[in-house]
Amino acid sequence: MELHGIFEYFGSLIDKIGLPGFWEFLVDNTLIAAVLLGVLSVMALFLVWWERKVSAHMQDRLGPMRTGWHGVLQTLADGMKLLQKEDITPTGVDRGVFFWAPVIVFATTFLAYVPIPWGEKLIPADLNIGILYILAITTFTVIALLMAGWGSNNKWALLGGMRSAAQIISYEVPLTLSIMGVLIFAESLSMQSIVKSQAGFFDWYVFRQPLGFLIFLVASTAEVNRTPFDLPEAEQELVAGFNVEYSGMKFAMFFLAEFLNMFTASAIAVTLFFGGWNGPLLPSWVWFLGKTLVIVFILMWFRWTYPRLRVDHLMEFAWKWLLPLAFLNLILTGIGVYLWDALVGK
Amino acid sequence: MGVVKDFISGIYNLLLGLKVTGLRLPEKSVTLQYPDEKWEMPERSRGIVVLLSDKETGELNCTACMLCMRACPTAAIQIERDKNEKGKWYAKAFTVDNTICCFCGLCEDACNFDAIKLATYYENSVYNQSELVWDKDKLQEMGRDVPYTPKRPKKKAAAKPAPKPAPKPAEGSDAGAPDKPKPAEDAKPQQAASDKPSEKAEANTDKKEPDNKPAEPKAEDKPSDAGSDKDDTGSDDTGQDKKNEK
Amino acid sequence: MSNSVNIDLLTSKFPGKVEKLELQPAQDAVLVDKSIIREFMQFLKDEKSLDLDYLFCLSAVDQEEYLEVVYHLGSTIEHYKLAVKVKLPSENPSIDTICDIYRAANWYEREIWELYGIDIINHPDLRLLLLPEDWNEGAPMRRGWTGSDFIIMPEP
Amino acid sequence: MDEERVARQIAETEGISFDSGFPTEEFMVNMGPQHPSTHGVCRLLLSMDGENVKSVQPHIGYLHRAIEKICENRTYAQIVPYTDRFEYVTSMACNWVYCKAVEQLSNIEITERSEYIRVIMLELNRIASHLIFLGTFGLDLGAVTPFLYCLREREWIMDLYESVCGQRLLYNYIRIGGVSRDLPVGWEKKCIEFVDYFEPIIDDYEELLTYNPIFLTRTRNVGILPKDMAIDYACSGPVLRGSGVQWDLRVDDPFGVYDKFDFEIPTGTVGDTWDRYIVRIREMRQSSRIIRQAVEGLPEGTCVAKAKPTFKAPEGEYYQRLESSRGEIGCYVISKGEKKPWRVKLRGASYNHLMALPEICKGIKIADLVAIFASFDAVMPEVDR
Repeated sequence: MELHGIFEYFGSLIDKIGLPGFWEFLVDNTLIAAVLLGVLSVMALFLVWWERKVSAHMQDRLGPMRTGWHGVLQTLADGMKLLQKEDITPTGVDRGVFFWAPVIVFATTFLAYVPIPWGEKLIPADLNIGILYILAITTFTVIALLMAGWGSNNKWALLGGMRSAAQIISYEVPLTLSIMGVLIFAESLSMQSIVKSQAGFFDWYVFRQPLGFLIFLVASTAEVNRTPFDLPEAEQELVAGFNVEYSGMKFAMFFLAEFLNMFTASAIAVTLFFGGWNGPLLPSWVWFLGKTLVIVFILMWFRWTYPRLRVDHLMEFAWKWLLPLAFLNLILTGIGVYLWDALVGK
Repeated sequence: MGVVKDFISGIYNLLLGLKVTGLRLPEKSVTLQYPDEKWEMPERSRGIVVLLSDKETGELNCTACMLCMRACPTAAIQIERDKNEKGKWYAKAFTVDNTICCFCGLCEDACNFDAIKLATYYENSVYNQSELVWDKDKLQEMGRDVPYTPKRPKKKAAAKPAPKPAPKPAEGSDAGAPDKPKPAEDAKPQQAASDKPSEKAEANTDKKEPDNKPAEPKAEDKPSDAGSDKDDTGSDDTGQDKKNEK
Repeated sequence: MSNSVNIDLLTSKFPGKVEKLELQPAQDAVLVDKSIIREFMQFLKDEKSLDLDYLFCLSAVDQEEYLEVVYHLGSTIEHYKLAVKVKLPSENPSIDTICDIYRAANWYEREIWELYGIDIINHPDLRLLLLPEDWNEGAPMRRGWTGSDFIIMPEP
Repeated sequence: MDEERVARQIAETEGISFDSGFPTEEFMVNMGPQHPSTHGVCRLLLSMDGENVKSVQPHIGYLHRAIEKICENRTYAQIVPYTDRFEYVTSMACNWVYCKAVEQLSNIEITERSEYIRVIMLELNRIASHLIFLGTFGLDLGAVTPFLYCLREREWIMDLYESVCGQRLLYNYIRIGGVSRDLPVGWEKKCIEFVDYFEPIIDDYEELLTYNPIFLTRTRNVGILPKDMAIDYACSGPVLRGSGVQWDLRVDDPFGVYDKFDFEIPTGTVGDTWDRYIVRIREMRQSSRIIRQAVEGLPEGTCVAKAKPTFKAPEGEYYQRLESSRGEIGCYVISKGEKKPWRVKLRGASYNHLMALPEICKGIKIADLVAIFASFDAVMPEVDR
């Protein structure tokens, strides 16, 4: 069975069974969700292992070597360990908030993948407002982290939660504005049409939007709380930030969600700026994964090279540098497109 | 203008950082996979304390002179001594408490009968701390195959006149002290000299188990003994005329 | 660059209260009466010809019959040291604080207060520094004070 | 209006600072004893207003081992291993300062060769200690990678030590009247190899950190320690030199044979965190220069200590101070002519630096507090003793 046809295959399968339309819809999407969840979990495990190997080799270490080939099963083993751990809820925490925070984090991370095109026909749901939906849904992370910080009833955690709220909200703005430039060219919010509009190598928007791409890269690094913007869980300042009180599987959910967020950001970057799944010869999903992992590697490279910013410098950077640059980029793009249409014509 | 210049230099330095970490990526890592491959300890490395025994007779070299016990800064060594039928002192009980031993090597320096040595053995994990209190037999069988070079100077060399190595004003203050053997004097120069060949061997041959060291150093000892004789005869000489003073 | 403190200046400034000490090996040292320690330190700090601006050590010694507080002062311009000694009685000793003159003395004074039981008069915050908060076993650095977990060393 | 006045009164009675109509409250945070960036077990009691640190109160003593009391119950030779534990990142300096004090006390002449060996050992140890500083400093600012690089270079130094004195951290190498063992054959070559390898490597660290814009914003004009305050608190070593005081005991109170080598004393200008950092980086270069000269000029002869375990120092007292990697460490030995010293007072440099910490940590961000604490390079055992 061809991978890119997998979702259609589910559809036809349900058709053969001949259920009523509602059930068909339900079962179909449940299966798709299951597949997506499986893929994402594997991806998260792989990313954790990969980050550990990359950092280790950048630091002349070996990293995990014992479980499996070059410790490829290490993350799985860690996950098992975390699953077996007692699920501790410290006394004095706000139980409801404390419990729901990791769930929300993981759920939003998972939901963000609905309109991401993994391949030519390989997209869970090609919403016509795809990118807008992603931006909206990923912002929920703020609420979850704030819940974690507040619910933990711990001063370090509270500081971490506050930091993350301030950081993510203020970096939303340049992030969105940097995407606008692409949308002007693509004239659509649907991810698939954005990808289709950059079929050739030189149609990639990174060539028309270099500044936009840089802003997007920096802002999304801050969005997913990675060094140099990992203030919410700066373990040298706030012991572990918002997840200091979490243990066992709750902690694992935060952890995996962080890596999945990184993957989301890279996937969006690829879709918007690097032609998504477009590419010769190889199947489209291979191209998508390859490009995305390259971006992920760049993020890892940042993380293991740079020190951490201070919180006021972080805000300063967002509002005094990124935001004006994003506006500048947007205005220039608009003028350019207008002039192009006026002079050259469509 | 300054802002722009700062911006440019900032970008440049960020890229420099990326260069450093990026170039390290393909480099070979320096990690040692510990339980599989082990670091070979140098000859002098101070590990666990063992008791040396004579190569021929297999008996302990210890004469229960109590010097190591007195030299130990943490009182980790406890000795009970007794006279055997030939009227010679021997250690009835010899206990080393490795939980408080600080591996400083003062006992090895104090001993001048090649009786006690800090071997290169360093893996001491046990489930019960009491297993770390080693008695005489344990210490002896730990020290069975530990290589060592005799510290005792040859008697023939003692007559030879030799230059005094370092002025020791402390002697005057020690004149009143009873005739204790002077471990530091006999011990150290010979020790240092005896280390040299093995170090050389270690230098030019990389892969070598710490255990099969004895052969080579012994082999190469002969040339350097001449040089080292001078030292310990010197110290032994001082020992001589100190006796004469009395 | 003179390499010894002008001690005659000190003895002449505080006649009868400051006397020169002959230490073995030779070092610059003065014995100061405890009543004038504050004026003396102030003088050392202010006197430009001395430049003793660097109090790098403050320790107490329990010579069994009496206690001794030793201030080691240095200079970051000249290259000499001066040891200022103050004799205190063994029973309930006390001395004025100098940590408003030399701020470096602050923790040292807390230390000798808790380790030797020397009362520091009007020290800003006289709290236990090295010992645990619930310490009540007296001054541990006094001669002859032994704890429960002392190792008895064999006589050398 | 009326409600606000009432609220204000309530706030004042409850000690809540009340501004802009929005009540805020300071809160106390225990930073340490188990905190990733208070090296060792130092406990800082912070009173904070959001991210801003209002006041810092260091609580020390978690590592107090009563070394001074123990020393009163040990012979002179037995104390040397304890000085290792006094400050285990620069053990050589501690061995040296104690042995030097006893040698001065009972004027023991030590040979030229042992003086040279001591210098080589101390400078190697200075490099190792500064590498630890560099690594942890980067770590506390969030840059993990330099830490691993620094420890890799440090391993090399540790191997050099192990081949000489048998242990990697607690050397017990410098003894009263010399050193415990002579250098093994070929060690000088290895040492020069290390220096040749190390000098270019420092540039890598600088490329990673020194002029990195993030690093600069984190360290420039952060935690400024003015010159007079540094002197008044008797700060020493890189902290004092970072504040612009040209004060290095290797030159100003000479010990050993440092007068035979030519090296510079790097100093900072403002006394901020970046100055303290750059001073140490430059000191590493100077130390490798000294090692090079010392190894090349290493004289022949004997160097092994001859002091007996029953050694008695004549009656007297001496305060010896010496430039360790963290600054001035001192040893005040009082002898009454017995086999055991009457009193041994050990003075650590970080003690005074921590004393000065609350002064310069007013109204800063908590991230800055971490940076400042790391730039002092405090090592707890020499504070608590």
